[in-house]
Amino acid sequence: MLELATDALTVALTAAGLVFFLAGTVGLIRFPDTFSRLHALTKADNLGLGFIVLGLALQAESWHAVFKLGLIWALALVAAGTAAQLVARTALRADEGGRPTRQAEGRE
Amino acid sequence: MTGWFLAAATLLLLTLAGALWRVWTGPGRADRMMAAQLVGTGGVAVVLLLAAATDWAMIDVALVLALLAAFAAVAFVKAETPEGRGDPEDDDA
Amino acid sequence: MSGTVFDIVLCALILGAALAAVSGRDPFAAVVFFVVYGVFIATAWLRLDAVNVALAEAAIGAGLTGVLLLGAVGRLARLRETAPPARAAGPRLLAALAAGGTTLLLGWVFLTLPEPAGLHAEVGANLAAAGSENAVTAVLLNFRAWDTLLESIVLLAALIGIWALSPDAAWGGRPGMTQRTRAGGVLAQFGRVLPPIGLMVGVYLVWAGTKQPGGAFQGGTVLAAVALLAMMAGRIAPPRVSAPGLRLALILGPAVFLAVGLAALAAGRFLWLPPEHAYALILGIEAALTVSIAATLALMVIGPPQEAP
Amino acid sequence: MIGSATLYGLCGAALVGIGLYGFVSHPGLLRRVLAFNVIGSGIFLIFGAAGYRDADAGADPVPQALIITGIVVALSLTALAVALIVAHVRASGHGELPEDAGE
Repeated sequence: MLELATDALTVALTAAGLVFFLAGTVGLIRFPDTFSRLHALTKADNLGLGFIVLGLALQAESWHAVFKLGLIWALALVAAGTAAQLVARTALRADEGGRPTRQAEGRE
Repeated sequence: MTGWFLAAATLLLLTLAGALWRVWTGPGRADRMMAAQLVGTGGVAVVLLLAAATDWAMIDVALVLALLAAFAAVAFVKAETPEGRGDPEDDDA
Repeated sequence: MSGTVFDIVLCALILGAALAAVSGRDPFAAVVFFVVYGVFIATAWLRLDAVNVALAEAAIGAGLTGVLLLGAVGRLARLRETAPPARAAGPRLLAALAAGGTTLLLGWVFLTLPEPAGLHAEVGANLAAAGSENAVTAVLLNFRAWDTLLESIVLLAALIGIWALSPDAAWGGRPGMTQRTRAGGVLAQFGRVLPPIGLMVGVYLVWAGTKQPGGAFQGGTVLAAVALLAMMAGRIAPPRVSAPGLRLALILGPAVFLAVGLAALAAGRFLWLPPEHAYALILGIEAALTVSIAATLALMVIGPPQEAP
Repeated sequence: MIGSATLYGLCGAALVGIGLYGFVSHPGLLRRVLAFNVIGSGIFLIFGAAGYRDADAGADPVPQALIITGIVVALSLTALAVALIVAHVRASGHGELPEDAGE
């Protein structure tokens, strides 16, 4: 009985994670400019990974695995935050400095 | 549960195909880089789901991917500064 | 069933990313596609039950390749290389036909390969005496130690080749360029937070590599990536190429490996590990190899010295 | 139903073809390095898949060990090639070889 309830919770949490990943991708495809895409993406995919981590932690076979799951989520959060901030700065500078990043660069 | 984990991993892969489309169309370098970042995070999630479906030892692969997830973005912002060695936040770079 | 669907989707993504990487017009996009391709390939190795390979591919594909190639694209753009003319349609078609033929031939060969028993049985029968419960580590450090020893020397040769490309005035200086970061900025903070965790993960992969997936190559690659991050964030400067400590770190792995092999020669056979000491010897060789692999890979990705010492 | 080994083996064969096409059809040197790496990973995939055709026995450890050394050697050769390309472009101003420049 308890196992059935945990399994159902795992399915619900991982499904929620999938929805956030889907939302992030839709934002990445549909939003009109670089900065709003950046904004949609980092929030969505980190929540998505968070829900999947939570769902899997219920199934983990040891505390060891739960610790690793938590570490993975923490690392992904730090990575996404850092990458978003730095890439946004770079896009901003490129716009001001006149180097084209908004147009496709067809150089080889 | 194995079936659900594999199905979820497959759906996740399909959403990553959308990110590949953004890498292809750009238009800016920042757009391409952020799409690659999404594939990185999505890849961590896919590996975690595979680990739950087949073998928990695979979790170490997700750990390595998460640890190195921002490295390409850091290399990118470095390469985009005027001499390739500055800091995008540095106003005199 | 759902496993097959997963495999088909993953193969499609791998092929799409590879095609975009080799045939798209924009060189920057090509490199980004290649980095993404590495993540997909690492996942494919998991489906082939090769977790050891997946670890190596993840560390190299997600960590080192991106730093190496994105840096190269930036450097080439600053050198203002001229655009090469695109190939005409005729030769491209010819190339596509030749490539398609090669694929068909390889596919046919793969499907008609005779079914051998593989080497599982031999490896399994000798695993108890090998000093490692992880069969892949046992093959690398014991059964096929020759390959691994020679490979660690190949890495050194490649690094010497890269250093040979440094301008005369820069010889003896620090590899790459002096990096700048804004104190207290996001990049500097990231370079402070991540290296301790990365150090832990790298050492864990080496330490655990005799019992579960991992080993000197995987751990060494993670350590190299972490060192590169610390350098890009301005936390540490790469040592001068003439520094004795650096030279020692580079040859430590091959030297220890060779010394163990020669000591075994005295007992009868080159590179033979006596079963009662095999575990300790493998751990010792792996520790030394990890130092050398991490140092060599990090320095290779930075490139030759550019500035006068 | 097709097994994983068959699928990834054929995927590896296709990767060799894709890499070969890119290597021949693109004069850009950096692009050729990417194509070379795609060929390499295709070969690794064929090799690894051939060692996993008996799924009950698991993956054969010997191909795995050889592939790991192969991946690391491929990276080191890529780094050497990148350093050579940068030196070539610095000296000549061209991102391709002289025989490919005028076509």
